[in-house]
Amino acid sequence: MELYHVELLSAALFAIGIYGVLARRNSVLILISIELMLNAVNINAVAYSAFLDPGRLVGQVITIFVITVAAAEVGLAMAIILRLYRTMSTANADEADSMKW
Amino acid sequence: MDASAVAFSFLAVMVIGGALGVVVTRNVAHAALFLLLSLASVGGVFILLVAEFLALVQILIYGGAITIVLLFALMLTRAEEFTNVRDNPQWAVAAVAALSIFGVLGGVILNNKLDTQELAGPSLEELGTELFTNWVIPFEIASLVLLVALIGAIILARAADGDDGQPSDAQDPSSLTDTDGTPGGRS
Amino acid sequence: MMEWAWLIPAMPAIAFFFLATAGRCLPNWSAIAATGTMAVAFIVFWFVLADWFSMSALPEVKAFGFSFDWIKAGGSTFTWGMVIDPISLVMVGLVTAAALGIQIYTWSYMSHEPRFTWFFAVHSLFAAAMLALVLADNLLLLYIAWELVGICSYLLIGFFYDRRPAAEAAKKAFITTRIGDVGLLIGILLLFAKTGTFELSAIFTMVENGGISETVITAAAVLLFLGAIGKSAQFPLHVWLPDAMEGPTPVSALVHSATMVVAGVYLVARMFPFYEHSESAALMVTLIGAFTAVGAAAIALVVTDIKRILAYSTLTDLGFMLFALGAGGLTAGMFHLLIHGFSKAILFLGAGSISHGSGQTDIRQMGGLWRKMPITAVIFGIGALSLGGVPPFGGFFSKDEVITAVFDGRGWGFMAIALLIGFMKALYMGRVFFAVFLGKLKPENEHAHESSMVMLAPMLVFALLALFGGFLALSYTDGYQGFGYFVFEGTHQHPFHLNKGIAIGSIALAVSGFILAWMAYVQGSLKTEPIIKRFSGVHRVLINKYYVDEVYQWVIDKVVLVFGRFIAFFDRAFINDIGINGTGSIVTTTGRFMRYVQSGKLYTYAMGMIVGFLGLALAWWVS
Amino acid sequence: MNGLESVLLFSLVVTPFLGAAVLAFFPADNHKLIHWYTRIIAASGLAIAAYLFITFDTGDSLNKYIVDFDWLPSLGIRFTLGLSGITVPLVLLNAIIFFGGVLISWNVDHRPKDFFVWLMLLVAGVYGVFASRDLFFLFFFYELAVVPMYLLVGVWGSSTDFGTFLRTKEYGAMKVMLVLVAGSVLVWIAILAMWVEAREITGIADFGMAGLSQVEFSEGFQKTYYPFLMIGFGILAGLWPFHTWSPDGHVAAPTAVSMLHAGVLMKLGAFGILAVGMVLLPDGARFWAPLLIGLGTVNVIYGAISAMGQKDLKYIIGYSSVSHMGYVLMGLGALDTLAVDGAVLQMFSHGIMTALFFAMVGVIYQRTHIRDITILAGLGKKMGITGVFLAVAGLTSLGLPGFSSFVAEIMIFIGTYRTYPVVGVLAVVGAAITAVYILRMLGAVFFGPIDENKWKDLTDANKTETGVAALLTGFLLLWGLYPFRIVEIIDSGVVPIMERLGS
Repeated sequence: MELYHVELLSAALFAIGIYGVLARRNSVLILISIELMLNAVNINAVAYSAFLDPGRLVGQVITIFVITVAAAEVGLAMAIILRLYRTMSTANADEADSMKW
Repeated sequence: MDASAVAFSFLAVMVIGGALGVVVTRNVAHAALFLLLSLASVGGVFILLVAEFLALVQILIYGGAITIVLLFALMLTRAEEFTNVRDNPQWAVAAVAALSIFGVLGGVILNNKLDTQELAGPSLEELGTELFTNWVIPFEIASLVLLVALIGAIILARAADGDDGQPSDAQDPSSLTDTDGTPGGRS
Repeated sequence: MMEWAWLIPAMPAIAFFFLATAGRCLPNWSAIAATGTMAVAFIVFWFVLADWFSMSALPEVKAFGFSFDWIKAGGSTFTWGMVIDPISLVMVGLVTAAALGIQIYTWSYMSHEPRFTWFFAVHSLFAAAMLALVLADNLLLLYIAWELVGICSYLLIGFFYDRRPAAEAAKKAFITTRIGDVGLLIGILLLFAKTGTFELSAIFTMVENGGISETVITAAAVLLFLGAIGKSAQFPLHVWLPDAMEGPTPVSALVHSATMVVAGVYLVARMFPFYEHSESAALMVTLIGAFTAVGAAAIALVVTDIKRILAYSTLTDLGFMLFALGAGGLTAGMFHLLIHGFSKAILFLGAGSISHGSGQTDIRQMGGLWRKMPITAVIFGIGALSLGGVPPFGGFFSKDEVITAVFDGRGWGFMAIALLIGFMKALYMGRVFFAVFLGKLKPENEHAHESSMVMLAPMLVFALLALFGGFLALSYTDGYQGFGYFVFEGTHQHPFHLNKGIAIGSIALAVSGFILAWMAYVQGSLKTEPIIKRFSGVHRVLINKYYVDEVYQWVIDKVVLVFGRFIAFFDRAFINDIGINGTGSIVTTTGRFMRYVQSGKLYTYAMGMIVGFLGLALAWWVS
Repeated sequence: MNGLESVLLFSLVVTPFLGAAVLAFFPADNHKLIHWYTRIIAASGLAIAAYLFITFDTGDSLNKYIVDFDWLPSLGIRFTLGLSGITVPLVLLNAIIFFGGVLISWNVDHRPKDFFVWLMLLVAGVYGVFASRDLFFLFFFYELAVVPMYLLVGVWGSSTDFGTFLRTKEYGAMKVMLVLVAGSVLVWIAILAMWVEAREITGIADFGMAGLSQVEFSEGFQKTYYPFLMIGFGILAGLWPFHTWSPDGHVAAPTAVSMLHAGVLMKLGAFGILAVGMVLLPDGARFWAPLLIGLGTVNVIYGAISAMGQKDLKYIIGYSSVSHMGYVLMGLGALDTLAVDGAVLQMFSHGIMTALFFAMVGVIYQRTHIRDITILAGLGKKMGITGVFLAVAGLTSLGLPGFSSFVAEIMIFIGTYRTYPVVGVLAVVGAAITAVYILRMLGAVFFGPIDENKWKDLTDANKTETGVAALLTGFLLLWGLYPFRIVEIIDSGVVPIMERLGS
């Protein structure tokens, strides 16, 4: 297991996340895809910390913060989706387009 | 091929497979479960990267909290279309774009192989000390962020005055028949 | 006293400002203020004249002036100053006398008019502008006064502004003269560009010693004459003068006798050195003068409105003066101007008196009026005989001077034209006088009455001047050796001389003109109807004033205004709607298409981000 | 800041600002208080401007009464105010028209507080442009003068249906705003270019006009960037073919705004060409002068002929403004001291004259609600005072001696004739065409018989309106009869510029 293996795994996970964000209509699924992308970043951070950082600490600390923020984000996002569903009776991101033009 | 390589290969397949499951399945609940699979495997990768604490946190927070929140929210909205979601029309372009991104990133990674040291990780004690000394202020701020997000989520999700938690009539009257009262909407 | 000469134009100007601002509050004072100031100006004129004669022992002192700086800019200084020389003295005398007399006449004539004050205010300004015009020592001040004269004529002709014809006539007068003024102003600018000064004396010095090229002299002379054509109503800018009858009669009297129309003649006289140095310009003046005189005299023979006859007679006489000036007869031209001024004042005031007393303006409705208005008849007769050129009235002397000058300057051919004009003058003057006052009194004119003494007194004074004015031409003392020694240009002192042949011929023609008129309109042995029938085509052309007005009207309606509307439309439809709005539309249309980028769909924005990132990566890779 | 005059100049620029700020806290429904307050502000401005004008010393230095503060030293931006012989009359003009405009707005009862706040900001901007000696602040004030126009026209304006086409106040406001901002973009490009170029040459970052005028810009640079200033400022001065915002703006604008718009705002453009373009880029000015004078001539003739084809009073006067601004541009383009003197005096004179025009047209429109001269007739019977003052403005417009326009025009004629004789001739012809449309308008509106039934209750101008008209007429007459002093002042400002231009 070399560093670039982990990096490639992270890149693949990130690309899949991007595909999810771009291709999905349902906002819950978009949110989940974003989680995938965040995890790709987390893998990278930890891997760099493990392979490169002499103190082996910063990457893990960063990851902890990312996870924290991700948790907050999911909570808020789900609340927004609930709200969106109630006012527009849809959870599809492309149908909530009343602010265009 | 040593044990860690085998384990990594297995975990990588699980991560990628779970992720692909997330983005191709038509059922939102299934997607959440695939996510759980993928994230748990990421936790396994963390163990291989000598980050046991993180692996634990990963499985607890992602596997436990976040996936549960997602599933709860799905249950609260109970839209029937959630079992059969359609992708948007640009999914093919999206696939190309995602592959391109992977290509770009992969190219960069393979062309810039870094000189690595021996794989190692901090002890849990070191991490704790570090977090509560050098990083204490960001740590506290992060907790504040969580608190604010929590309050915000509650305020957003609770029904406003006169709002019965139903989708409003003005937007789509037909949707009224699809959803019944959602007690979770009222706090 | 000469240093007080500025009072002459200043007094009526003060009257104008007083009446225009405070006149509303003191309506009863308006006539007194206007006439009083004019009287002061008139008195000052006499002192200045006396001063002039006391100075004339020094023949080289031609002019006395004073000036003050008006504008100083860009290294140039423009002054306002006055020149007092014989030409301006003659003009000042004529203008002050005529304006004073006409204002007194107006007391009675306009007494029922509610805008009495305004009339006197503008009348004063009119006189002031004319006085400033004739006293100006530089072309800039002359132009200023010239324009003021024009605007006063506009205000006075349009005095009855609520009558559409009066308003139209006023507009016509101003715009027509303004067209001539374009030429005048360009001429002045040309002279300034070439000489660097507006001062008349400096310009004349340069003309004399060859400081200006011949071409420039000719060009300037022609351009200045354009101004004179406009103001003095010469062909082709004569159309405004007959219409100017729409104004009140005292205005017509002032316009025709002493102000406005003579300004053009005065300008040519004042700029006389130019015409002396440019034969072609002088010839142009002669030809236009002669052409206008003959053409207008022919119209005067056929029109029937009394004021119109007088208007066309004015055109004739103005042409006659320019005829003389173009032939080199400065003295003759100025002398005719003076005598004509007095005579024409009588005729117009008389015509006003007639229409005031009888309510008629068409000579076919009149006849035998001398029984009802004997004093008017006598006075009007003096004016008619004077302008008709019968000795010993003033008009005879001046006409004879003109014909002699034409003969001296242009030879036999032009003299014959001058004699013809003299004959026609006698004919139409006889026609108007006999048709109005002699013959049978029509029943509808039974109520006609003589005018008041306030109106008759100034007429009487003018009548005396017209009657004896001719004797000004003769030499009496060393101090005054006749008009020709008084008004002359350069060294060409021009004593009055009677060319016996010409004099006999002109007397014969004048008398025969009156006799013909008498036969036609009193005795009846000469029938006019057959002549009209015989030459019906000519008559129609004359009655319609050679259709010049119609042609102008057509040009204005069909060319000028249509072009204006076209440009207005072009501006709106092309410059604005296509040029300006088009630019706006391009932007909004682009925006209308560009806004689809803003689809409102989250995934397109995300795609934009990714594509952007890929683009950056590509760019980085390529570079 | 030193000396009484500097303090006065500073307060002149600042007073309308503070006045607007204070007015914003007034009770909105106390109309009387708002009107009187604004009148006092305007009158104090007039008093200061008159004092500065009367005591102006035409002696040595070009810019007087300097007020100078550091603002952003690293970019070379200073808040610098000063007056020259050119700007003193224009500042006075602004004060007069502001005062007149406030008085003539006695009948504004739709949100008068907001109206006057914006009006004061506009006026503050104009004062600032005239007084600024620093390009950054000049541009700032320039924009400040333009922006309130949008609201003033859009909210308090009027829409007119001309049968074949429609001009709404929204259209007018949008057009005025967009066209003027487009012009200011060009100006800003040129200002930045000069700043950058000057820093390249001297190594000093400086927006100050005094400093920039010492910089020797290369000839190529000047020729490239002078057109930006000429067109950019020219748009505001109604330069053909960018003039249509002006008549359309007038048609939509309320009376006081029309007065300021034609009276002062259009002068900003001509002032900019002279005080910025010709001062800072003399080689460019010389090179492009034929174009400027050519477009100016087109303005004169084209504007006059367009005015002849119009039926709406405001359009007639709007196009006459285009025509008269053509004289100003022509005078500037002649690069002849006399002509430039005349151009500046024409700015002053035309400002007063159009203000009078629009004030009187406002009086007519307020009473009859008609501006079509083919419908109006014989109003002189009922509206004598209005008629007299409209005639005064008209006669000034056609260059009648005795009014200040004549003095200005004759100087322009002389100057252009001796540099470009053909242009001089066309200018004189333009003045004759002016006579045609002015007399046509006066004749159609005031002369002829009146329809007694239709206009039974027609009233003449009231005391306030008469007072405004008399004030403006007084200035027209004052400098028409005795122009010596104002020409002397203007000349003292123009001569140094012309010496620098080398003509």
